[in-house]
Amino acid sequence: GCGSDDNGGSGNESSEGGGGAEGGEAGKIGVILPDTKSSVRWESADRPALEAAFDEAGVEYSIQNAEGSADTMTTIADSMLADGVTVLAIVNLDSESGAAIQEKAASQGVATIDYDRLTLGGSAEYYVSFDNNVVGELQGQGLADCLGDTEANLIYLNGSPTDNNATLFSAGAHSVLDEISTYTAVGEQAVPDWDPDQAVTIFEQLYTQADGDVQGVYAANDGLAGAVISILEKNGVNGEVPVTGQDATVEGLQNILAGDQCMTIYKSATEEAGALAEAAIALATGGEAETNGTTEDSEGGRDVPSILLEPVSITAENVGDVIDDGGQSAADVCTGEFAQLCEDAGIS
Amino acid sequence: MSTIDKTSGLADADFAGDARKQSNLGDAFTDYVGRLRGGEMGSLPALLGLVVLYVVFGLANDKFLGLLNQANLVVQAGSICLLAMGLVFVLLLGEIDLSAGVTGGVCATFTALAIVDHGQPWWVGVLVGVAVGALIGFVMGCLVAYLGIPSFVVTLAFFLGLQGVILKLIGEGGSVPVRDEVLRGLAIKNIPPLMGWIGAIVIVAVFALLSLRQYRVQVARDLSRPPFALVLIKIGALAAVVLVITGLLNQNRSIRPNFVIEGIPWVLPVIVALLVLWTFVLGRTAWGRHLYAVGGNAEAARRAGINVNRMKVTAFMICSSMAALAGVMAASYSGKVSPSSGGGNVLLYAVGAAVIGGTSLFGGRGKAINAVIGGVVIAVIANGLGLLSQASWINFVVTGAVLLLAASVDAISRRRRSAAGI
Amino acid sequence: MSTIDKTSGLADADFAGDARKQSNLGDAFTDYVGRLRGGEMGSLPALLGLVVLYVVFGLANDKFLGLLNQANLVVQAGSICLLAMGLVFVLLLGEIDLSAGVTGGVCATFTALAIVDHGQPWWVGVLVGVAVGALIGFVMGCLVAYLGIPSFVVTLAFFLGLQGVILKLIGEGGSVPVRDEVLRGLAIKNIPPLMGWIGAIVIVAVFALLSLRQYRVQVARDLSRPPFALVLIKIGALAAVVLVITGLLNQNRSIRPNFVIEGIPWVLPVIVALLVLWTFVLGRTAWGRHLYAVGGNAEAARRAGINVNRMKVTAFMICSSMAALAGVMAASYSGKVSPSSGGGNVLLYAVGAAVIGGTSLFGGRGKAINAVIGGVVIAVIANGLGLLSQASWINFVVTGAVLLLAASVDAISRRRRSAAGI
Amino acid sequence: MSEYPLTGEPEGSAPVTGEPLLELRGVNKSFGVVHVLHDVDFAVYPGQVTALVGDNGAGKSTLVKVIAGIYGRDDGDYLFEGKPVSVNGPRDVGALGVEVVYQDLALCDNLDIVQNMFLGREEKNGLALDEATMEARARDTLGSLSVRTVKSVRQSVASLSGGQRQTVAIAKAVLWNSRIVLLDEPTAALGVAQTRQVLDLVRRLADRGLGVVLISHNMTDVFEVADRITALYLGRVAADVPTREVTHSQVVELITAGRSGSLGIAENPATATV
Amino acid sequence: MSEYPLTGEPEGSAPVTGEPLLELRGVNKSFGVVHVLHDVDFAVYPGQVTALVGDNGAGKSTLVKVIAGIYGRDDGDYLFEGKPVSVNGPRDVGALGVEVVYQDLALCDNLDIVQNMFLGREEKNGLALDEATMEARARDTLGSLSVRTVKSVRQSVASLSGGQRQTVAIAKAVLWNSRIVLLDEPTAALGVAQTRQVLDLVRRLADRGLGVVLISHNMTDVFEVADRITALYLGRVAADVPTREVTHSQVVELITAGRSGSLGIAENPATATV
Ligand SMILES: Nc1ncnc2c1ncn2[C@@H]1O[C@H](COP(=O)(O)OP(=O)(O)OP(=O)(O)O)[C@@H](O)[C@H]1O
Ligand SMILES: Nc1ncnc2c1ncn2[C@@H]1O[C@H](COP(=O)(O)OP(=O)(O)OP(=O)(O)O)[C@@H](O)[C@H]1O
Ligand SMILES: [Mg+2]
Ligand SMILES: [Mg+2]
Repeated sequence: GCGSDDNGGSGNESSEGGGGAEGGEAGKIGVILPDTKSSVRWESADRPALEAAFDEAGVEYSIQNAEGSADTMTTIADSMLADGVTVLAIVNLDSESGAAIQEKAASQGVATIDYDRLTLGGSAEYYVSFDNNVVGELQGQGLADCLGDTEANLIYLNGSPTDNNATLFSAGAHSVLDEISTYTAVGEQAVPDWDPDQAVTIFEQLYTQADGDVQGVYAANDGLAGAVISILEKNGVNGEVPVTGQDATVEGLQNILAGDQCMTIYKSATEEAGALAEAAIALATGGEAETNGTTEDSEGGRDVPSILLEPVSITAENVGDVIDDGGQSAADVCTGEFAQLCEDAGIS
Repeated sequence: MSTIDKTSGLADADFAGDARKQSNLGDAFTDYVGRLRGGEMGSLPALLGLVVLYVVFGLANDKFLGLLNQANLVVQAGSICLLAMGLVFVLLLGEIDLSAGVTGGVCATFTALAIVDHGQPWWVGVLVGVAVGALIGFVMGCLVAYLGIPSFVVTLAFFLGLQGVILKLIGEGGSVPVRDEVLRGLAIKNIPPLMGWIGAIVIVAVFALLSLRQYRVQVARDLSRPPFALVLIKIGALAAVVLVITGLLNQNRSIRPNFVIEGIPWVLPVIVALLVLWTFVLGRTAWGRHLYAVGGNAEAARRAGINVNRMKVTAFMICSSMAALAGVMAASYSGKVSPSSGGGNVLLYAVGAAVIGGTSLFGGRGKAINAVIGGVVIAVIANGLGLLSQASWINFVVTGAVLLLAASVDAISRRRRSAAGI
Repeated sequence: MSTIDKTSGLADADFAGDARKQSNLGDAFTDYVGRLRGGEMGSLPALLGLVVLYVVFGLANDKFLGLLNQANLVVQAGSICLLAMGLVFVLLLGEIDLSAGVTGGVCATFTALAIVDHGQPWWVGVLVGVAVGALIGFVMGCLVAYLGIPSFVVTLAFFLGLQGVILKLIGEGGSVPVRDEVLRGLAIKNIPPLMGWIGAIVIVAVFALLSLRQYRVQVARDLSRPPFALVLIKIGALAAVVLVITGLLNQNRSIRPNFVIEGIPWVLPVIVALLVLWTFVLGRTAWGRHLYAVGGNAEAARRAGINVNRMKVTAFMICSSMAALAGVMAASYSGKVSPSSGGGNVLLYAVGAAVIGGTSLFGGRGKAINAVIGGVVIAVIANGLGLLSQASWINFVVTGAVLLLAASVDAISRRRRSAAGI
Repeated sequence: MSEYPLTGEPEGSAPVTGEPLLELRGVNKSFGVVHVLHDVDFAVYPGQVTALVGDNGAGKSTLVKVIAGIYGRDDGDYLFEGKPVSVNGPRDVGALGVEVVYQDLALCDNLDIVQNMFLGREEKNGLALDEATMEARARDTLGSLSVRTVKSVRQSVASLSGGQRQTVAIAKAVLWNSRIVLLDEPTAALGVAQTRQVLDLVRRLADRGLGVVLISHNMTDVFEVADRITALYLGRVAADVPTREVTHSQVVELITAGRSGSLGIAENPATATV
Repeated sequence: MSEYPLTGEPEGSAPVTGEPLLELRGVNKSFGVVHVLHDVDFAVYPGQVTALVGDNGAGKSTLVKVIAGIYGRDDGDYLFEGKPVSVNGPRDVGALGVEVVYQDLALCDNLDIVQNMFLGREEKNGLALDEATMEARARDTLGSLSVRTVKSVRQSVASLSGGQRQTVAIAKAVLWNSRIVLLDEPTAALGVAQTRQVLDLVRRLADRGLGVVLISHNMTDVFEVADRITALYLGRVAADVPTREVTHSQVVELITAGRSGSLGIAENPATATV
């Protein structure tokens, strides 16, 4: 009994299924996104892309955000199960809570999909994601490309100490940069909650401690990169010291255009959301999705059928690709002083 | 002069106006209404706020009032109710414990590690967790009581320090699973219906027995007492509430035909048991009396020979131990402990719960039941909003607005009290 | 009987013991020591805690005491000092503002959007931000004062609601850059050395002039006054501090030969100006006096004809306006406003700063300077630990421990006071 | 009940200069179920000391607080110079020129003596407070009240002895050019000499034309300074008579029993007469 | 200074049954720079009422609080039944059987009358409190103190009148089988009848063999019940004499000037005699 989601004029922000959904037979798809703060993408890219894909397919759906809290996610999962979803896709905040949700869903006969993050010890039918190990490697490679073969002192500004992805990104970057013998790590620190405000002080202190003798900075995402650039600017070396990033935010792209940031990682949400929608719709209608490999779940001791997508490294050369893909709009990126830079880079 | 007494309602003989002689139902009702109008509302306003929330969410979403969702709500409210109940003890002293949430996280980590890494049974794990909680409370209590550092600063320091401890124990980005049958079952399993019925009947019977015995004693010793009819009505009301809840929760509430969910969630008896325990301790023991005294006027309590420092230390120990239980319950619900367990806004919500329920931040006023009612208010907000699935910014705004709404029902109905100058 | 007076030190004639006649330096010193021993320590203990921190971090890391780091410290402490200064106003009333940090974030967002999206000059942006802050404070103050909802709940609701507002304004997960020359300059630019010298000299001169004039008036009207030598010593001390700091900060502290960093960071005069302003308002105006009165005994203040509700509303407005400035300063430092601005532990740190500095959470005791000293303590901890680059969990634990250390210096040195029964 | 014929008053009492300055008529006040004041009529005359007497819990302080605007009335009229005024708080009453010394003193413990005395009516010098003037005036006023053991007027009131606190509260009330002064047991904690000073002060204030209300349990003091006596009994006015028309023991009887001979509340309060 | 020859005492005073029950010798107490008590000697005898008199701010309440263990002594000895005892807080003093009515009452406003009266010494019934017994005992004790306007013993003390609060504090102190009772201005806020009851009670307590200390500014009361009078002047003991050896006016002089004829502090306090 799930045809009665007509809570009238609750505004167009509502993510309830589109008007034309005659999805009685297709079942309902539930998606739980992880948070709003670690990254722009969940609300500004994934949500609209998923909504578009689901609307297109004419299925009923519900998309919610756990606001960074595993408890909230569990609560949302409960209510979605209560609401009668037949396919549940989650971006877990950690494997254990994710596994618990999937366990409960499975016990009620609901199929689950791991979106973006693999739930170790979980029971998901499919795993749809970008390869997180590759992200860190691309960041490391990007920094190495910007630096070249010189002697360089590096500072690592990692993501939240409580976020396992941050650990993976950092490991990936180290795996590339530690191989290059001319590079020396002169400081490394994790930023609680990915908070860019705290990151400023943390980086300023690392920079002071290194006597300013720093040639490159690994920053785990664009928000942290912005914090780093703020301090580099204060010391008059912004643009001289390459900084990495991730997520291809407006801030990151602008910093790249301005020459302050060396690179960022673009994970096309459209692409990923499309893949998720495809898999979910397949499950909801009782079919099977097309996978391109498996991912090992070390804890659960099984290989999860996976749909893995390639992240893209973005530098000053290919900023336009993000905009062409719809990751950001040219209007957002090319405001004010950046209009000229966009033009120079051939972005319209 | 005796005529004056009767007409004025004021006493001339010693305490003639005392409630001792009240003996029929009408009088009791008039008296109750009089007290309400005088501002002694108890938890009534918070309950009113709750009713408002139920109506609003019930209208906004047809799933909200469903059996399944209400059963989920019980489990969702569990952890915050326990935490808020613990906080009542330090709030009663006019102190605060900012670290309670994180303490819960640390204790749950110890519990989980004892089970996972050391293969202990679940009850040893829980005991270890509670013991760690008591120890943390002891240290904080000593710093507050004997060194005289403001509790805000002490517990802020522990809030930060304990986050480090969890990180160290779990490792960056890691987490510890809680897969123990019993502990996980606390959040996801229910009491078998038959057992539920038996328990419910036992509770009602015990309550009836105790009420009647107390009334007998009061009659025998000629003390002030309620009319007998009121005693019966109270027993009847409790029986109705307990049995209806049991009946409802014992129905199958699953939405899938091939899967049965029925019975009272295990969380409920745990909360009720702790609520009864702490209500007894606060209201009926010398220790509880002393706690109120210290919160009301610490100097007067000291002069009355109460060991104020020891009261502080024990209150902090109870708070942290309850936080440990709350942490274990949260871990049981989410199936793991992670470095962020108990962090974030958990504590603010819990203190907010106690305050909404009617506990004063300045000490001396509050009850265990306040925390439970407030905790349910907070849980209902999260639950109801979850069903409406709005964009997250709307959730934030609505949560704030609804919190304010629930609190203002309380505030407005209490205004009379302050108008009375108390 | 007059002999008794001289020997006993107690007054026989009316207020003969009053300080009016004190007139030499030795007496003044004895008096000061006596007051210290009696427990009137002022900010001395917090300063002592600060000295301990400086010694510890100075020994642990050779960069800590360097000019560059100390100048950075000034900027890092700026935002929290402003926030804590604002909080002092509500804390003085015995209220709390949990939303202050987030209010800062919202206001900074308005400021940034006014500049970025609407092309306004920086000062219009700041005005908009402060106006938004004042409005938020006004609404919260009214809810607290006129509806009587506990400030903990009101500001918790705003803490949540305003997070939603930022999310909505910035777009979830996005950020708004602060690239305005002047605003960015606040955090990353310095006052040209010559201008710094001129400013420093003007400040010293004004202070000297005011002190001397006040002394002249006191002599003319035969009021109680300090010995003249003490006045001179105070002027000298201020001159020394101001000029030495100016001198040091006017040196080039850059670590790179081809890039010059010299001059006083712009943050410093902003903080000093606000500190002077609020110290004057709290200590020398009727409004400030009334604020202390309401915090000390709201009923007495009401009976004295003070409009208690208006005091509450204005205090919340000042707090939120200062939060707006703090938010703008934080944005100026990080170069942008993001949805997490002002969230997290920012508020707890700010309240902690005020409390460490000596402000009471129960109202009636506190000064603007307390907030600045406490804010510096918090900033020093983050700064010092940042240089030591330890693992995250160590940072958490050490932050907690150091906070406790700083607070216990204060607590222990204040024990005398409570032993004196005040 | 207990309607004292106002018109008949001047004949036998101390010279009443015309109208009462302040008058309450038929005031009732309850706290929840406790009905504290029953149809109370009360008047303050200029140039006279009215003593308000009554047993503990009779409702004297409650009446004073109703007059002061601290408690609202449940019903009844509030007249100032014969005209009804609307009183919504202590500020309104203060504006009428009424000063009150409360039994519970109501001082701010975190402020010093001078700050308490001038609270709400600070002397200013432009924007800034004029501390010098306030200090000097406070010192003078306190000196005139025989306070001799206070070390400094800058001492915090939290550190004062019971009697010193009471003196500060009294000094605070008489510092202003007011028209009515209400003193709720002002001499309760005072020493012999200080009590003397306050009684003299009370007389002096009345002689200056102010309306003074004095609450006291000390009959000797009452008979010494009061022109009229109003006795409260269980929240009702038992009598309102000129001092010289009653004796010491009559007043005590009124206080403890509510009636004395022809005075006081009759057996049936509904038909009570004076 | 002000050394009263203890051995010479019994001759001229009310029958002193042997040793003092409690004695303070050479006690000094300062608050910061304010030196409040100077070398104070003070004794409480069983079966006697000792009146402690002195001007406002003389140090009476401070002395009581030192005896009660609320303030520590700076120096001086504390003897109980002739033996030095170490007193580190009110609990120690309570254990000696000393009960105190403080001038500032010290009641918990959030508790009701019964709860306040039994605070710290609740009657128990196993683990739980025995409310019934406490209520009954509280009702009896209050009744005996002429409290007639309190509606219920379950009323919160915050809602009591000044005199009612004071009665509760007194009732709280006399509820126990104590050996010494210190009363700091117990009748200050009481009505006529209640004052009578308390004075009778004070006498009764002494007659039962307790040591009673009464602080009061009312000389009539003092002369009525006290066996000895100790006068404090600016923190010094000006005199410690049997009541019948001094007159009313002599005591007033001792209070206000510190000396009266041969009694009191000499011009040079270092050589002061009784
Ligand atoms: N806020 C309140 N709530 C309930 N009852 C109250 C309140 N305030 C006073 N009362 C009751 O009203 C009655 C009158 O109190 P009030 O203080 O006016 O007495 P009073 O005449 O001043 O006595 P006293 O001589 O002891 O000061 C008392 O019985 C008291 O218990
Ligand atoms: N905590 C304190 N700090 C500083 N001075 C104090 C403190 N307590 C009392 N004093 C001072 O000590 C002196 C004695 O106070 P105490 O209360 O003992 O007087 P008292 O004799 O009881 O007077 P009263 O008759 O007014 O009650 C007073 O001058 C008072 O100001
Ligand atoms: Mg009174
Ligand atoms: Mg005293």
